[in-house]
Amino acid sequence: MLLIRRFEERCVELYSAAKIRGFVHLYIGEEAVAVGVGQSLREEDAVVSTYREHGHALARGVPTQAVMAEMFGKATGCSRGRGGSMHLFDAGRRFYGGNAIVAGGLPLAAGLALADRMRGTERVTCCFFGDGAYAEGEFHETANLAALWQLPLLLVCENNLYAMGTSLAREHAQTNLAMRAASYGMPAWTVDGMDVLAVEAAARRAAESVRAGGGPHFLEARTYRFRAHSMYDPDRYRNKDEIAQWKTRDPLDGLEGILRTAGAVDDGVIKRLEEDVTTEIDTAVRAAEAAPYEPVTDLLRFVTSTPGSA
Amino acid sequence: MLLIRRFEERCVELYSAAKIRGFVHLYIGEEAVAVGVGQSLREEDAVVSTYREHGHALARGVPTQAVMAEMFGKATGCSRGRGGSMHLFDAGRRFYGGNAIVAGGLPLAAGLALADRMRGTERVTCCFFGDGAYAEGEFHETANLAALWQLPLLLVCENNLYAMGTSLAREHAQTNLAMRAASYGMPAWTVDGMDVLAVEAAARRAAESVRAGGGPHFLEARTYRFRAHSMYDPDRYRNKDEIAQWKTRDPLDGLEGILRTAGAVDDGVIKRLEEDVTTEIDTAVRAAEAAPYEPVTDLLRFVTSTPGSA
Amino acid sequence: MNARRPAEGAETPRSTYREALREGLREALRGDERVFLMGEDVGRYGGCFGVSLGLLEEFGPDRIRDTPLSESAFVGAGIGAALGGLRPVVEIMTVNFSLLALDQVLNNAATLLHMSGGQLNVPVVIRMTTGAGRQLGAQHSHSLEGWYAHIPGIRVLTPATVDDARHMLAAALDDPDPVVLFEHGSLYNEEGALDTAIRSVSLDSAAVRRAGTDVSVITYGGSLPKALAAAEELAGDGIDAEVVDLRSLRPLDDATVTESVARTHRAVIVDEGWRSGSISGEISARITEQSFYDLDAPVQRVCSQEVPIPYARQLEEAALPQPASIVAAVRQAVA
Amino acid sequence: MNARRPAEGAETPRSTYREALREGLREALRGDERVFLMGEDVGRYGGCFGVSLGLLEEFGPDRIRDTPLSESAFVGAGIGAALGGLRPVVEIMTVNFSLLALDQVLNNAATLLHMSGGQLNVPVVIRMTTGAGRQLGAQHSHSLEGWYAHIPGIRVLTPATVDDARHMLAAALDDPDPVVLFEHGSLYNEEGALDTAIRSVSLDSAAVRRAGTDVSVITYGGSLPKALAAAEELAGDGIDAEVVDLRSLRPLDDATVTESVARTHRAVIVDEGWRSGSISGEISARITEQSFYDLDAPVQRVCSQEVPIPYARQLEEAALPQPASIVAAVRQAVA
Ligand SMILES: Cc1ncc(C[n+]2csc(CCOP(=O)(O)OP(=O)(O)O)c2C)c(N)n1
Ligand SMILES: Cc1ncc(C[n+]2csc(CCOP(=O)(O)OP(=O)(O)O)c2C)c(N)n1
Ligand SMILES: [Mg+2]
Ligand SMILES: [Mg+2]
Repeated sequence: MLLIRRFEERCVELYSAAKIRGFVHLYIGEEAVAVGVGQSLREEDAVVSTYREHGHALARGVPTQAVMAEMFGKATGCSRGRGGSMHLFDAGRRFYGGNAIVAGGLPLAAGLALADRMRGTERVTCCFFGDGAYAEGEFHETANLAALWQLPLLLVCENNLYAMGTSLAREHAQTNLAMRAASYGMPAWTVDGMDVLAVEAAARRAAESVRAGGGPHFLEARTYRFRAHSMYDPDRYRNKDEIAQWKTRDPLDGLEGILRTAGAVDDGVIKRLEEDVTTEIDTAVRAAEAAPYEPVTDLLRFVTSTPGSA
Repeated sequence: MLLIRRFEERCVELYSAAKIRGFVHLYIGEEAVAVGVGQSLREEDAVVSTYREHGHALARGVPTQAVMAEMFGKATGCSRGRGGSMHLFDAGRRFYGGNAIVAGGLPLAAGLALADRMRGTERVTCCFFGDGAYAEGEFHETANLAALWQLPLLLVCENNLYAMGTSLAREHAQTNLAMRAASYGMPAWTVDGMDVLAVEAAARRAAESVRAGGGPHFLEARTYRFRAHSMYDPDRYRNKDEIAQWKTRDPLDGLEGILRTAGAVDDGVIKRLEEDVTTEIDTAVRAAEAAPYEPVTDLLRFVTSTPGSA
Repeated sequence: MNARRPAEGAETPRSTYREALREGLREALRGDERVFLMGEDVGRYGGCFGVSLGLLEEFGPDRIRDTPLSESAFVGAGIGAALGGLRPVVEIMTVNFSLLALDQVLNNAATLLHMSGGQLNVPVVIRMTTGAGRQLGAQHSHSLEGWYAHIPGIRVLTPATVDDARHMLAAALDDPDPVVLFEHGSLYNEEGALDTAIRSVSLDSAAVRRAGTDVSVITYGGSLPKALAAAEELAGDGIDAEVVDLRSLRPLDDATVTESVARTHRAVIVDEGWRSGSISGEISARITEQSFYDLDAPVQRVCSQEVPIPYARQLEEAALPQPASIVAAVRQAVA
Repeated sequence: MNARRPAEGAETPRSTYREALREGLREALRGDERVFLMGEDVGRYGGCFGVSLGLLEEFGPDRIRDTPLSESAFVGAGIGAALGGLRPVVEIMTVNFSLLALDQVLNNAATLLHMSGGQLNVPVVIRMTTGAGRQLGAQHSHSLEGWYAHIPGIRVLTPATVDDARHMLAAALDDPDPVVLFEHGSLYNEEGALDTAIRSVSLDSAAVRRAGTDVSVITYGGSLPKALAAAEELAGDGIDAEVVDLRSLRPLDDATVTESVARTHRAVIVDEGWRSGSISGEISARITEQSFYDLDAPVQRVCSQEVPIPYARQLEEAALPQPASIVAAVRQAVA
């Protein structure tokens, strides 16, 4: 969580310095969801994410250097500079991106789960999406398909109460998202998305049930983004008190508190952790700075596997 | 109901005689839904329908002659021969078709209801669609929008247990359609679609509640098509017993029985009704036969309102 | 068309286009257990147009998989299943409904390989019926192949003969990238000789279906029989038309077209799409770009009239390319 | 462009393209209570690109209507509301998401008038942002105007100047048929002189934005500034390029293009769409059809490279038309 938080804070600086461009959507405040869910998944499982996916990628183990280089648009980036912030990929870690069409990853995830189901493996596919995505028809179609075919799919809805500037109550006639998901005939429940241990426990329970053949499960993580929707967003639509209120529930502070109480960390440990993370990010930034750009002569590479075929 | 039944039976003959072409979807067996719902609507209300809409059109009062001429592709047809069986329209009667993209009419109907809502009228828009359409994302999006904005929309799901060859249990993970509709926060209930009086009572209750500002309502009519999906369908996927079973619940027989018991009709009345309907259809067929085709020189008419503008 | 074995000893049984497609599917399903077919009513119904009739019985409901009405989800699931190591053949009942899944095709299938810097292949094949001519009205008569042909990252195939119907699927499944296959609705009942000497077909080359010297008639899919009929009629008048079947709309085989035009000096394109913004415009532009100094006359296009296809027979006929309109355009080109 | 009042006494305040669009919206909302704006984040957020900022405060949430993420439903609802007597302006955030609503546009908006035999008008206006150039990656950089321009029954507009941004909406709302309006994302911050003498604009005609004699550079939307920049550079070399702004992609104003080519004898089309199957092909085909004997050289096209638009700056720049590539194409055309 600390790595994700500091990584994104660095991204803000780098964006101001015009090292990173395009749309960048910060996950700050929501880290407990990616980390808690990430803990519940195995190496052979798959993850499908959104455009707000730095946290999901890092929690999945995509190397910090590869992610940072991608933000820089460098050849060493995890998508060779072609994706940017919204399109991080790592086939080896079964991290299937990085999708900037809201709800567009849901059918993909169902397909990955279908492949596992048909091949008889015990893998789980986890798909992250937002409260806004839940309003798209693709959510409904995917939920029905997954439940109908009993696919090994873990649907994690990151309900941060807003889709850009539109609050939950103005997106959904009925805001109890888990209840509605249950109407598709799948187990569905809600968890406090600011509490990483709670998320991990809930996700583990869900993932293991999926793995055991229980069909798709739906998990709503109630969370909040501390920053604006994207770097362009002046955040006019949320009220300051609301933001301040949620910040008192910062998932990093929460975990630190628990760990301190348990005697698992103290000032020294925290300091070392911070230093390690800073070093990791510094290294990643330096590597990204130094890395080459993809040559323009390679522009048409990867359009098809066999050059010239389409 | 009798008119609809006999009209369609005649269509079968005319199709065999190649007077009617294209896709033709018969409503035989489902007549009680169109008629019962039709009774609950007022002149100023609007109806949006599907490709299986002869019954909806006739129940709405679209003249038999205009519908028959349309089936023939004649200039006197209710769509001037451009629509055919799947695209019947009558703007004067606020019958908005005739939509052959499954679920494609739902957003339109929400829009018509939105217009009424914004203009402060007391009109209701009624949208018919099938159990298959319910699986499309557009149903979900429309249900949410209508409930969110409290639109004066009556959603009538004609659940005839099949979407082409796919049975309800293979289309939907959870087959209780009304329960799921209720999860959008709108009143939803189920009615016996083979009983015209029950349909009328349920639809009237729903329509009046919509009219009174109660927001969208969902009505599931459980019904069955006695014929194949379309003229091309060999109906391999349904079992003969099932069809026979449902035919014992023919909505026409049901109503006739009730009326006979009540002494409202006897053999004589029935005979006269049959004769009247036969005469009406004969007249319509003769008129359609005699009617002119649209001249080919008018091919490009009605592409835009101002010729040449697109 | 290459990969054609010597014709000697070849049997040529008759087959309908529909049967040829079915045989192609059957062969693919038998040959590779990663292959499965998924779509609305492909199973119990036997396919909206009967293409997959009998396959459910042979391969079972797991591999001949009926889907709910939810084009976006099941096309997307096909893409995901391809990422997951399978070889899905996804049937969209008709091109008219494919718009509901177009986002998945453009933004996922066609894009993932590039966006991931070469990491993710999407070996999915998407089949659909296209075209008008059966009085199905405006919403069931689209010819939108040209839209798909605009998308980098996918192949777009338009089998027009029984041999292509029989063999294109195998080649499409061999391609590590997404392939979209358009079957024209008016071809299903067409019967032709199936060349049993053909074991596989190339996806890269157009085919000259009728050699000629006076004009190149360039077409594809459901318009091929019309173009051949027109050529026969023209032959009676001493006009010798060459008929080129593009076979693939993406990539386009410029070489075959250019060679043909270099010989005939005149070109007529026949395309059932609405004229403005259709693939016919692209082909015309390329001919001008590549063969400008070979051309003796402006390239002609015979396309659909720009109108939602009407139901009434006489209107529909007038809206679509017909042998007569092709003949007229050729006469103008050679005038 | 007609309907232009005499220029004498005209003030020319500066305005950004964004402000001009907003003023157009404000005027429409003030002038006709049937007009309302609906779309994702048009209200409280102020529009994804700030176009509708402040309108919620002036007109209230009923007429500046935020929608849930559900492109198909709210575009369809716009069509239905138009049928119901209102004059909806529907904003789809960007063209990239419009595929989710394309079925509604093609199969309902564009088709209802004809399919109903002339009974049902659909006076809806659909606005969306289009184009690349801001390093937004493959899924946020499409230029799909050409697809929309293929659809009979709708108008497709591409305002490229502040005057058009200011006035096209009113003309679009006057049209009884559906109009789709593309705003190029790179234009929002462009500033220009707003000609206050203009009260309305025609939607039917292209505009010559720079007169010239040596070559016709034909373009639209976000490529107009690039074409004008290229023309300036070419002028330094003594090549006098005429720059034609199409303004409308459907219908296309053939007359203006034909006249221009009749004078210059050479044409270069600049289009941000991927080359194959883009509207540039259509324009090229039409020029050949209508001006074949006027042409001294084959028509050239400068389009986007056929690749999902990459994030990295150098790759994105190389993928899109640039003044330099336009200059190069013109040099080839006049060589
Ligand atoms: C289909 C589609 N429509 C609109 C957008 C523009 N958009 C990007 S993010 C976003 C809000 C999504 O909200 P949510 O799903 O709650 O995710 P969050 O951003 O809150 O994490 C919108 C409207 C898009 N990318 N895709
Ligand atoms: C979007 C779309 N997909 C597929 C089809 C083909 N199709 C026509 S009717 C139909 C079945 C629809 O079933 P349902 O909604 O239950 O209506 P019913 O025919 O039973 O009245 C299908 C699959 C279509 N017209 N539109
Ligand atoms: Mg959200
Ligand atoms: Mg049904």
